[in-house]
Amino acid sequence: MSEIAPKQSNLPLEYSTKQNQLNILGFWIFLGAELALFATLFATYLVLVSRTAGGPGPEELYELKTVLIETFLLLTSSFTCGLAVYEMRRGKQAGMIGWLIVTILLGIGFLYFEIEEFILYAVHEGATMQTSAFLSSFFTLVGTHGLHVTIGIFWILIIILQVLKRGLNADTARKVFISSLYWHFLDVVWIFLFTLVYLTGMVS
Amino acid sequence: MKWDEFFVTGEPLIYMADAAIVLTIIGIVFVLTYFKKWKWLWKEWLTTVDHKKIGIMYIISAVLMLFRGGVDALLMRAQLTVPNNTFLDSQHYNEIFTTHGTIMILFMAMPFIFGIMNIAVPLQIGARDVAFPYLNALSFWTFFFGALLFNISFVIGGSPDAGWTAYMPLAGNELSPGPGQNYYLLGLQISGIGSLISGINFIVTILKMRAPGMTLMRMPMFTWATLITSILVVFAFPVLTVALALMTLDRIFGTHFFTLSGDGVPMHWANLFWIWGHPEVYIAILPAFGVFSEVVSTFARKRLFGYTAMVWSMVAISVLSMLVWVHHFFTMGSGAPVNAFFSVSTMAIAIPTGVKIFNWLFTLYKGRIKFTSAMLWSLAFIPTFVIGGVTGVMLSMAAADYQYHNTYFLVAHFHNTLICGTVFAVFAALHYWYPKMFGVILNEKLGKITFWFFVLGFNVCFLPQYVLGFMGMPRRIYTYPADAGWTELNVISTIGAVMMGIGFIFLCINVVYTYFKGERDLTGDPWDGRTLEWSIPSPAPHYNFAVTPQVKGLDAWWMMKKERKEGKEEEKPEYKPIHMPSNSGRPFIMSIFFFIAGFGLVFEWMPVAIIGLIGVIICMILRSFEYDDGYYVPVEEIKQTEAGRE
Amino acid sequence: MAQNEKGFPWKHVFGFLLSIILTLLAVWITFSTDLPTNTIITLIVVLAFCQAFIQLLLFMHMKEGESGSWQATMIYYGIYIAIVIVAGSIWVMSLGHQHHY
Amino acid sequence: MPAQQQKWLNLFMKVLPLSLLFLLTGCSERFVLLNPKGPVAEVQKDLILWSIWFMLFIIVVIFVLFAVILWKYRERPENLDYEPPDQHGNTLLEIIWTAIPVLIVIALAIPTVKATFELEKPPKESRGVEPIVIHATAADWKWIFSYPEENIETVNYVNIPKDVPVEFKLTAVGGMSALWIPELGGQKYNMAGMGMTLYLQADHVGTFKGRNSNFTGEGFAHQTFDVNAMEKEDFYKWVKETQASAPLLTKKQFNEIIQVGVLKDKLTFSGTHLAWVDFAKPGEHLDNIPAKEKHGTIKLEEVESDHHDNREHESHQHEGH
Repeated sequence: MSEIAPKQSNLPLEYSTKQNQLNILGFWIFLGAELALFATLFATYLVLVSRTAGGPGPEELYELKTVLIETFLLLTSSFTCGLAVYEMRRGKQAGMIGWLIVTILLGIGFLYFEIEEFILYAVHEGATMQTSAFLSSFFTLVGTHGLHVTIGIFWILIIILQVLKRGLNADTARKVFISSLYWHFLDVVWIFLFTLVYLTGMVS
Repeated sequence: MKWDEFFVTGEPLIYMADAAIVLTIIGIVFVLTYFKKWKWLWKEWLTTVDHKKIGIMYIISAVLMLFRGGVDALLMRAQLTVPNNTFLDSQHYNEIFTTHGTIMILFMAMPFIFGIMNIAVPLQIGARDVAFPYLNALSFWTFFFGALLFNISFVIGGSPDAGWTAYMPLAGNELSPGPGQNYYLLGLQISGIGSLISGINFIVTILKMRAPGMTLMRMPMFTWATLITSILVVFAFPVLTVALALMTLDRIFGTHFFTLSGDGVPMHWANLFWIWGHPEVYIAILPAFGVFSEVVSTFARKRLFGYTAMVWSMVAISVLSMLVWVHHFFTMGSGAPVNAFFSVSTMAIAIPTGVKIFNWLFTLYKGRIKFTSAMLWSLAFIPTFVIGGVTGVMLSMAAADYQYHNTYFLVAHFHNTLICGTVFAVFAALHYWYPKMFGVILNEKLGKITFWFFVLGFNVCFLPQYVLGFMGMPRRIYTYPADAGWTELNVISTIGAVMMGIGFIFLCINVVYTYFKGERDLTGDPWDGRTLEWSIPSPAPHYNFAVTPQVKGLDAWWMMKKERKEGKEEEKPEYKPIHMPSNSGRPFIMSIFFFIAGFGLVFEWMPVAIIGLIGVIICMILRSFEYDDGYYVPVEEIKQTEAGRE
Repeated sequence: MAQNEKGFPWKHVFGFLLSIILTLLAVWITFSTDLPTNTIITLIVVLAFCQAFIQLLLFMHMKEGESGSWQATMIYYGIYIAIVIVAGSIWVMSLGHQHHY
Repeated sequence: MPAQQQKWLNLFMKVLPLSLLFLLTGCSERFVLLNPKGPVAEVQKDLILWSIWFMLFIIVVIFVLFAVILWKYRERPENLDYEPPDQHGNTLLEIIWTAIPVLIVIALAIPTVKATFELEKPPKESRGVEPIVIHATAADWKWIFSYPEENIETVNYVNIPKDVPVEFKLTAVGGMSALWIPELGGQKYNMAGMGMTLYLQADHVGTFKGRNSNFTGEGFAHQTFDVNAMEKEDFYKWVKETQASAPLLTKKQFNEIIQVGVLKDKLTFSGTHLAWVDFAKPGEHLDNIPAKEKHGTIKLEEVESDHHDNREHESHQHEGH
C-alpha cells in the first residue's frame, strides 16, 4: 500500500512502505510459529526414535553420502538465495532472477535426493510410515520439511513471474525478501534435521 | 456408506434438532429473500474486512456456540441429577461432554475473546484497522467453518465421544471407530489456522500501529493482555496443529504415533495436547484480566493501580505458562523429579496472578465505584476467581493431585477459573463495549437480572462440586449408584445450572429488547471512559478515527478530557482522505474449500479432500497475484459522519 | 543500507564458508572421534545452533529494519519454546518417566 | 438500588467461605479423600489439610478487603462530586503482596516435593516389611488382579493383608485407565504396553471402594472393584483356600474376560494370566486389542440389577469364612 514509512529513508526498497514493514514483521512472527511447529515434530521424533517395533532402526537406514549431498545442496541454495536479495538491493533485477532460478534448481536437486532416499527406504527396505512409530515420526518430520521446500519452490516461481510482469517495486521487492526469509529458515530447520536426526542416528 | 450411517438416526432428540436446523435454514433463506437482503449480506458482512464487523460476527458465532455448549451442559446436569438416571445412555452422555468441552473452549471462549479483541484493540490504540485486514477475515471464516464442521457431527456421521482431551488409545481407530473423532481433529485443525493468523495479526497491529505517543507502557491494559495472549497463541497453536495432524495420520493413514500397535506412545498425545493446552488456558484468561482492568478502572474512576507490575506479571505468566503442562498428568507416571519440578512451577505462576488480584483491589480503593452491569461482572470475578485460583494451587501439589485428579474437585476448579475468568469477562466486555459496537446501551436492569441469575447460579452449581470431589465422585461418569451419597449435592448443582441457563435467556432478551428499545448512545462516551475508543462516535465509524489522536500518557482520552476541562483550546481537526482496505470475498470462499477438504477427510473420501485442498491453493495463488491498494474515504464523508455527533 | 550493498558480497561468502566448515566439523566429530556419545551429541547440537545463527544474522538480517529488535525477540522466544518442547518432552516422556520395561 | 445489591453481594461472599468451612469440618465417612485408611492416603490428607489452611487464609484476607473496599468506596448520592486521586501504585505494598504469596508457595512447595518423592517408595511406616506384589490390569471395563507369588487371579475385587505394603504393578489392555482407591491413596494411570508401580497400604480392616477414574468410554462408570483389607492370617487362609479350590484360569476364559464390555461378576482363579502374557511388556497386548462395538452396548438396568445380585453373593461368601 502506498503510505510511505516516515523514518529511515535509506532502508532498502522492501521496507519502504508501512504495509511492507508490517508484512515483514508478521512473517518473522510466523517463522517463530514455524519454530514451535518443527520443535514439536522434533520432540515427537526424539521420543519415538527408539520405538522400531522390530522394523529397521536409524543406523540401518541412514547413509551419510546422501545426507551430505542433500545438506550441501540446501546450504548452497540458501547462499544463492542470499545473493539474490543482495542483487535486488543493488537494484539488479536480472541478477536477482538469475540467482533465484539457481536457488530453485538447487532446491529441486535437494528434493530429488530426498525423494530417492524415501523410495529407497520404502520400496527396498520395506520401511514405510506404517511400519513403526520411529518411521512414522521420521517420515513426518523429514517429509514436512520436504513439503515446505516444495511450497518454497512454487512460491519463488510465482514471485519470479510477478517480478517479470511488474518489475522491481516496493511490493515485489517485499515478496522476494519474504520468500528469501522462508528459504533461509528451511535451511535452519535442515541443519537441525541433519544434526538431531541423521548425525545422532548414525553416531552409535 | 448407507444413508442411515451417514445421518445420525434413532434418537428423538436428534430428530428434533434436525427439524430445528432445517426450519431455521428455511427461515433464514426466506427472510433474506423476502427483504432482498442477499446482496446486503454479501457486501456488508461476508466480504467485509472491517475489524469491527468481523468482531461482531465472532461474537454472534460465539453466543450461538455458548447456547449449544450450554444446552449440552444442561443435558449433562439433567442426567446426573439423580442416581441411576436413564435420561441419557452412556454413549450419548459421552458425546455430549466431549462436544461441551471442545465447543466451550475452542468455539466459544476463543472466538468470543477474538471478537472483543477485534472490536476494542484497534480502537484503543488509535489505529485505522488491524495490520492485515484480509487475513483477519480469513481468520474469522476459517474459525467459522471449522466450528461448523465440528457441529454438523451431531446430525451427520456421529459426534466425537473420547472427551475434549481425546486421550489415546481411546480416541484411536480401534476404540473410537467412525467419523466422530475425525470431526474433532479436522474441525479443530481448520479453526486453529484462524487462531494462528489472528495471533500474528494482533501482535503486528499492537507493535506497529499505535497512535503517535503511545509507548508500550502507555498502552491500555486490555491491549497489553491482547499482545501477550497473541504471543501465546502464535507459539502454542503450532503444537496443537502438529498433534492433531499426527492423530489424523494415525487414524486415516495408519501411522503409529500414538497407537498401541507399531510401538507408538499414547502418552505422547497427552504430552503434546497439554503443551498446547496449558498456554491455551492462559490464552483464555489473560484477555479476561485485560477486560477487568479496563472496566474496574473506568467504573472506579481511577487509574489502574500498579500498572507496571500488572504488565510485568503478565509477561511472567507468558514465560511460565509454557513450563507447567505436566500438572495435567501428574498421575501418568512421570518420575518424582518431573512431578516435583512441574508442581513448583505451577505454584510459582500463582504469584503473578495474585499480584494482579491485589492491584485490582487497590484500584477500587479510594475510588468511586459505580455498580453498572459491566462492573458487577468484573467485581464478581474477584472473589470467585480467588476460589478458582486457590483450588488451582491445591491441585498443583503433585502428591495431593493423585487424589484430586479426575474428580469433580478438578471439574469445579476449571469451571471456577474459566467461567469466572473468561465468561464473566466476555459478558462484562459485551456490556462495556456494546455501545461502541451498535450505538445502543444494553438495558441495565435486564443486565443486572442476568448477572444475579448467572453468578448465583454459578456458585450454586460449582461449589457443591468441590465437595463432591472430596467425596470421591470421578468426572465423566454418566451415572452413579444411589448408595454413593452424592445425590443431594448433585441436585443442588443442577439447580445452579438451571439458574445459569435462565441468566443466559435474560441476556438474549436484553439483546432483543435493546435492538428495539435500547437507549442510544449519542456521546460516544457513555461510561466517562479513559481510553481512546471512547473519543470517537458510537457506533464507531468504519474508518475509526477521523484524525489520528496524539497520545500523551496512559488513559489518553481521560487526559484529553481533563485538558479540555481545564479550558485548553482544542485544535480544529483538519480532515484528510483516509486510506482503507478493500473488501474481499476470497477469505469466505477459501474457508468453504477448507470446509470441503475437512469434510472429505472426515469421511475419508480422498477425492473430495483433494478438491478442497486444490481450491485452497488456487485461492492463495490468486491472492498472490492480486495487487489491490484499497480506496480512500473522501473528506466530505468524514465531515458528515463526524458532524452527526454531539 | 541500500547504498552499502556494493561490490562483492563478503558477508554472504563468509557465512557460506563458515556453514560448510561447521557442517564438516560436525561430521568429523561424529565419525572420527572416540568421544562418548553424549559429548558428541552436545557438541554437534552446539554447532547446529552456531550455524542457525549464521543464517539468521548474516543471511536473514534478523536485526534489520525498524522492528529488528522485535523480530529478534520473537525468534528468541520461539527458540525458548522450541527448547522447552523438545527437552521437556524427552524428559517427561523418556528420561524422567518411571515405567519399567 | 446499590444498597440492596450490597446486601446481596455481602450475603454471596459469606456463602463462599462457609461452604469451604463445611468442607473442612465435614470429615465424615463420606469425604473419602479426608478419611484415610492407610499411610499413603494419610500423607495426602495431611498435605491437603495443610494447603487448605493457607488457602482459607488467602480467601479470608481477600474477601474482607474486597467487602470493605466495595462498601466504603461505593458511589452514593452524597459523594458524586468526589474525584478519586490519581494513584499510580505503591512499591512497598506491591512488594508485600508479592512476598507473601512467595512465602506461601515455599511453605506449600517443600512438603509437596517431599511427599511426591516419598510416595514413589513403599510407606515408611512399614519399612522392612516385604511388599506384596499384585499386578493390576485394567481391561475395558473391568479390573484383573494377579498375585504372581501366590499364583492367584481375581477379577473386580482384590484382597490385601493389613499393614503390608502393596506393590501394585499397573498396566492395561485397552484404554488408558487409572487405579484409584481413595481411602488408601491417590491414583496412577494404567497403560497398555507399559508397567508402572503404585504403592498403597491399608492399616484398617474393611472393604474399600476402588475404581477406574480415567475416562475409557461407554462402560467407564461401571469399572469399579472392591478392596478387602484383612488381617494377615485371614488373608493367607484365603490364599490357601483359593489355591486349593478355585478353578484354574485358562487362556480361553481369560480372553473372554478381557473382551470389551462391562463385567459384573467377581471371579476368582488359581493361576494367573502372567503365565502366558504380560500386558506391561511392549507389544504383548497387540493380539488382544479388543474391537469396540458401537452404540448402546450397555443397558444401565442390566448393569445395576446384576451389580446388586453380585454384591449379595459376595457378602454371603464373606459370611461363610
